[in-house]
Amino acid sequence: MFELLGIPPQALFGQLLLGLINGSFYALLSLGLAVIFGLLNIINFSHGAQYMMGAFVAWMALTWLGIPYWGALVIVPLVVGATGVVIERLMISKLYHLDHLYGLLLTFGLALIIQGLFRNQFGVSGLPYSIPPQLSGGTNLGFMFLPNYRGWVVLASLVVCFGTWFAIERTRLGAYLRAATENPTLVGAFGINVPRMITLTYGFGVALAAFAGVLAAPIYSVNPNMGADLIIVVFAVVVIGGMGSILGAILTGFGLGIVEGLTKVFYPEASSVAIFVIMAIVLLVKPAGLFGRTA
Amino acid sequence: IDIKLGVLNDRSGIYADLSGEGSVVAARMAIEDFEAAAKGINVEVISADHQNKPDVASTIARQWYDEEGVDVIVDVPTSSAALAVNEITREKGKIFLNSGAASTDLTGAQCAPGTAHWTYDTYALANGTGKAMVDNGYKNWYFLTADYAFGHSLEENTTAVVEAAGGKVLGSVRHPFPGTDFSSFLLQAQASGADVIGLANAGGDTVNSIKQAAEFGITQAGQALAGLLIFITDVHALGLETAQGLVLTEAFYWDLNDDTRAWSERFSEEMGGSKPTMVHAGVYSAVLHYLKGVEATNSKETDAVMGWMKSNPSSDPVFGEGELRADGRHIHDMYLFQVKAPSESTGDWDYYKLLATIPAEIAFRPLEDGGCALVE
Amino acid sequence: MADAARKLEAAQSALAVRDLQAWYDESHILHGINFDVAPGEVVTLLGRNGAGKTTTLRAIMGLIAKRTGSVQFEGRELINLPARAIAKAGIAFCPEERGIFSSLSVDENLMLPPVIKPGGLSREDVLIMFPNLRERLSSQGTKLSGGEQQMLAIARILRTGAKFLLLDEPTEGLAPVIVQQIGRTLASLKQQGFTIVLVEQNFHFAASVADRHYVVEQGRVIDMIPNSEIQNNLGKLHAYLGV
Amino acid sequence: MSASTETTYASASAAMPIGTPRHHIIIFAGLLVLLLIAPYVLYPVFIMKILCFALFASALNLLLGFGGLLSFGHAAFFGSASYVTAHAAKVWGLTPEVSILLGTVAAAFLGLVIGALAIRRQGIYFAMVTLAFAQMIFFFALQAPFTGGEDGIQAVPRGDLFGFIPLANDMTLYFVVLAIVFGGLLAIYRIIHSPFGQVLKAIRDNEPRSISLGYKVNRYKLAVFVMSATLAGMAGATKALVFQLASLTDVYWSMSGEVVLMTLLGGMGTIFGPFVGAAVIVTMQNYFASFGAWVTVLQGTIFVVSVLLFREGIIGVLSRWLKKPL
Amino acid sequence: MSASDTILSARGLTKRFSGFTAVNGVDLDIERGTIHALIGPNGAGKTTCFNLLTKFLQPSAGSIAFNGRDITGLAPAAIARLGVVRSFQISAVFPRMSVLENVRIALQRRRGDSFDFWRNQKVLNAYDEEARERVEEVGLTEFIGEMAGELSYGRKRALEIATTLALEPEMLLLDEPMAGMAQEDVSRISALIRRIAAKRTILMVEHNLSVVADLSDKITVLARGEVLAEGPYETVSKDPRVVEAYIGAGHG
Ligand SMILES: Nc1ncnc2c1ncn2[C@@H]1O[C@H](COP(=O)(O)OP(=O)(O)OP(=O)(O)O)[C@@H](O)[C@H]1O
Ligand SMILES: Nc1ncnc2c1ncn2[C@@H]1O[C@H](COP(=O)(O)OP(=O)(O)OP(=O)(O)O)[C@@H](O)[C@H]1O
Ligand SMILES: [Mg+2]
Ligand SMILES: [Mg+2]
Repeated sequence: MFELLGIPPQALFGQLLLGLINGSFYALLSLGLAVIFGLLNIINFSHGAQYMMGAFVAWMALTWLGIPYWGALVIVPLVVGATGVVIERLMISKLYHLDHLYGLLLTFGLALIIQGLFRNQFGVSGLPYSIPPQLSGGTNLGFMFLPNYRGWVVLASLVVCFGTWFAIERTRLGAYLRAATENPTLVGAFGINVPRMITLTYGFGVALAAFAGVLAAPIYSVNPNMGADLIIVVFAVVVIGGMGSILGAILTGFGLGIVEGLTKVFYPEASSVAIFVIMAIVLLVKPAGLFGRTA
Repeated sequence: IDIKLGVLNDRSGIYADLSGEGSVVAARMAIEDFEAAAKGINVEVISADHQNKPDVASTIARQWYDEEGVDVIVDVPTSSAALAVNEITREKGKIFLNSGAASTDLTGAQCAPGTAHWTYDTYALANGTGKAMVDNGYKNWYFLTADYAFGHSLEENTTAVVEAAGGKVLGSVRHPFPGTDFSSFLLQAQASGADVIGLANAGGDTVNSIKQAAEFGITQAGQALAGLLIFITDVHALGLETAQGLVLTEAFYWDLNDDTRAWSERFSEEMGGSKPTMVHAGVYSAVLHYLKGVEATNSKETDAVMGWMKSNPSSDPVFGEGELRADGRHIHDMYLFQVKAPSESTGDWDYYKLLATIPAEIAFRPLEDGGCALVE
Repeated sequence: MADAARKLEAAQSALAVRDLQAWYDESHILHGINFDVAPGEVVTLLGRNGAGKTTTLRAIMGLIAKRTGSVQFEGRELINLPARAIAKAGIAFCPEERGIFSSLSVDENLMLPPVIKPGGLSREDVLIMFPNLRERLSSQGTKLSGGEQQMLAIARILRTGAKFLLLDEPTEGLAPVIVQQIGRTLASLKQQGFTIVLVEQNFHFAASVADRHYVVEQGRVIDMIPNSEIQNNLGKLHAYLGV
Repeated sequence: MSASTETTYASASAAMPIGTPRHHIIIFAGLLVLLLIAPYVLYPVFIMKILCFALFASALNLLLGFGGLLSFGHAAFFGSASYVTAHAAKVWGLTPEVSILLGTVAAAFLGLVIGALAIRRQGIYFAMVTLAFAQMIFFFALQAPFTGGEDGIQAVPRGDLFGFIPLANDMTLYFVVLAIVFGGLLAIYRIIHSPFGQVLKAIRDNEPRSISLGYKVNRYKLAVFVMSATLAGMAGATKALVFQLASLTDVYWSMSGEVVLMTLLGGMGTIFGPFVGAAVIVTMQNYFASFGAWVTVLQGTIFVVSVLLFREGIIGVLSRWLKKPL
Repeated sequence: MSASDTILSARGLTKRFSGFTAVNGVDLDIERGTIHALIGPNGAGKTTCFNLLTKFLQPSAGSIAFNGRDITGLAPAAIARLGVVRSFQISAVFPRMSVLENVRIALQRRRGDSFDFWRNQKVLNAYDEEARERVEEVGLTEFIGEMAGELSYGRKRALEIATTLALEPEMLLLDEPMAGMAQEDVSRISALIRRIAAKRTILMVEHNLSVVADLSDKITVLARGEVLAEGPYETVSKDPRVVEAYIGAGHG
């Protein structure tokens, strides 16, 4: 039996699969970020905080209202997405005619506020949220023990990613959105309600983050800081994929999950830097990102 | 005598629950119980958030000593922040009663005349958990280590203890700090075939490692998890379902005896129901002993008060009998606990069962091994 | 003009603009534009650079935030409506800077403006009119040459079914053959009942398609010359435009 | 959004006569007098902190406000310089001026390397590349043996300036820091108002056009990047001596965010804005240190409010009222 | 034709964009001191040619020589330094700089790359007078202190030409200099171009045929990326292929 750098192939498969699972979180999060950046030109720095909100709202729904996981999966994105709509209407909509920088700074500020409020309310040790009974336990795949829940995460993420990609790249609505990114005034002059469309898009992007948050709640501790550092990694994914490219964000999300998974085996010390190294290389070789369009 | 006491700790970050406002409450309780005011000692308590950053901690400490007239700084979790405060304290000739930090350097290479390290340190944790586990038959270890100095030293300390006790270390994997997903590392640990996976990390990293170990069925498959730095608040966050079976070392548990129960009851009332951690207990114990020193010497001079504190045994409801050594290390009994299964727990915060008591004399690093310049 | 007569005239017009004023931030650009367009008519706005022609079109279209006065379209007041409502009322706008979207392919650019009313040209009609575009349908919009972009900008609004067009310098940067072709297109659109307001620098072109010319200077309409009388007014025009 | 993107840089140009306007001289002089008196009234360490951050923010502003390049990784230069200085002073036992110089040079060198790669990209990509490199530096600092990991380099001796002026006294140190920072600010002022600065402005306005005029745009960008990195490094190096500490905070990305906040709040593209921004933020952090997580909330709120209502920043607004570039 | 007469020459210039050939084996010789017009239908490849000649695009094949020296491998800025300066089809000014500053930034080029960040910008005052003259030439004196971004379109074009001229280039490449200009400006700019052509060589793309007829010494007609015809206006404009592809029947 062959071995790759001292790792038996079974272990390697296991690690690849784990990478894919992590990749599905990256993909979901970077998808939301790419939707918002691609269509609103806003770098949504509060994405991590909104992901965290997703997990917390799921926890609240369960603890305070008794809404189980499956209900949360539907309700939480709607609720958090609605807060996104409010934020967009009240604040972000005032910034579209400005440099990208301001959107970034505003959402950076929002992230600080949201995280601070949750810390004050819930502390930082984290709260427990258990795996739904239907998905507890795991399956022995021969080369590894795959928790059923993780399998579900990959599946759910794939479905959502593909659906979003289709809506944006292959439908009329998507074309409106992309055009509105470039020149909202003109698109408005064609008779399209651009402000509403943009508001809903932001809400949708935020809902995606919240959805990822609900998916994450049973695996990671539900904690006000859970999204804080993640956001930079997810940004890197979006940049590598090519800013604004939906497909790029999805594929890169999964791909980098796998690459990161492999570095965790071969050179664990570097696994947190790997993504940035890749990003630097990609930007130098292919400035617009792997799937980006050149301006 | 007017004393200004500054509680400097994490009020917004990952250690906010185990120190934070609770430490202020504990300090106040000590002042009340001592009936300081009646004894002519007016104590003013102020507090600040050091955000676990050494630069913030050192700025605040400096300003407190220079500008605010603070006499004694208390708590300071996070080793880097504690070491920073330690330096400023040395420079300004004041007193620093540390409860929250883990670094043995505070009573080793960096020990300072005004510094007392009260509750625990990495040596005590490694010693407690490492030795006890090996004695219980868990001989082969594999470490999951946070890739930074703290993780490394925790791993080293434990390795030494494990090997001295006749165990063996099969390997270790270093994970980035901070991390979120540990499944990959856990699988590597599982593949090593070790009896026990030692978690040489802290805070959210530890919580997530344990959570995911349960998810991947690692504990069910027969490997044990040893948390090298775990607080009751972490167990609370994990829930018993996930945390059950975990072995850990602490200096204090609210349900140890009548004294601790009574004290914790009062603490809980002030803190909206949550039970005190060993860090809170340490703050109480340290402040109490300090106030006794002030009263006895009728002064707040560092040399006088520290001298008294070091030459008189401490005694309080939380740690029982103890002693402050020449190097600044406060020694007291430590306890090895195992987290209960949900079925064994009878109520909120009923989390631990006591496996062993580690006597004060052997719980901490021997005085002569630390390399502290204060020890002749 | 008496108020009553004005109202009457406004009622018969496709578009009646009265005392239209507009500002960019603090600077007052339009100082009271007045003009009418009858149904089925082609009128031009002529004037020097910076006279306010583009601003007038943008103000009609609701693209300038600060504007006052009255813009009546088919008897309906538009001055306070947002741009999208104005578009839905049936006015289509082709901007000076073309506004081709780089993140959309040529085809997507072409199909972008939603159909407001039935009766617009079909995609096929448009491609016959502008054969250059057919070859490059799958290119990125802004990869087209300058002139091709101009064609695309005109082509796409012909699809919407709007019968009232605002065209800002549609011949700029186009080869003479294409200019002539656009001239024929405008003529045929007119035949089909389109009403067109055209901003033009190319005076010859303007003269070849328009019924009437309004002269704009410093944010005001200062004269109106019917195309039929243009020969008699050449001197005056030259003075206005500095030819 | 592209068609109508505008950036609110307080416009310091149109009517501005060439040469140094008188009111600038007056403000600089006033500021100096104020700073000379300040340590007798306020806590000197606190003012030194403000000074270091003022220089840091001004360095960022040179790149952002005048070069049009948003670096989201400036902490890398600030932090590395403070590590190098701390190491030089503590381990090698060098004198403070040499240590600071070494730190500054290290930052300049790092700026050259990172800059050379980053300036090849524009806009948001530029910001992201700088952020990515800064993250790499952060992880390096976390793991490299000489940085002391999360403990940082502590107890850095302040030493004797030129070998014979002891700096242990806060007051003595204060005037040294003042000299460094003020010198840095003047240098920035001169850079902005030099022929070089004029070309920078052109590049920020319209890059292809600048190329077509024959300017080697990338060299200008690199030059201003290195200058900014150097000055940021100087700030970090000085800070290491003041607090006798170099730590991970100085290289963490939130530090990069904080310095952007200072610049924004004060008014980017203004000359005195970053100073004011730094003073406000540092003061705020100082006073609200005991409010726990509310500090974060407050800081976030300031971000949001200044982006929404106060885009030109404090000095930017002032500059508009007075109709004078400040 | 002696070699010294040809200031710029291109041989076999070709540019392919993924599968689409925009410029195909174009040979071009520009004589010193002439105004040479490049015309052709939309999408013929004129702008692309400009981009190739100034190296804003990398040719897929072919070579370019300036003053007998091969410049195919040079960078855009280097070509500008040699004295070949272009204008853009979409107007290119520095929007947040005043009209005067716009021109001065070009004059400042004479100092070489000014990395002198330690010097006071007063040294630039030396250029003010000349800058004023340039601004005067294009009739923008009235707007000299205004921000370039706030000028109307036609005035931006005029400013751009003034800026370009300030470089005193040996050779100018003008891409549709009259596009979007009102009649009065067209005449003024025409006169200006004629005046500057006395000392320089000009290659321009223009759709305004009367301007082309009026100004150019020689015309190259491009169509579908290839040279269709070349010669003086009289001959070219009578060429039936040119009439069909470009001028059209209706033009008198
Ligand atoms: N965005 C703007 N901000 C401020 N002023 C503007 C803006 N756009 C145009 N202007 C000014 O408004 C006036 C009218 O401009 P407008 O574009 O309407 O002229 P125009 O008649 O279309 O000229 P042209 O023939 O050059 O296109 C000009 O003086 C111009 O400088
Ligand atoms: N970057 C590019 N990628 C793909 N195709 C391009 C690119 N640039 C130009 N083209 C194509 O090359 C052809 C020639 O374009 P070019 O801009 O040179 O035309 P032009 O002669 O300047 O036309 P106009 O007179 O309309 O400005 C066009 O069909 C255009 O679509
Ligand atoms: Mg116009
Ligand atoms: Mg062209």
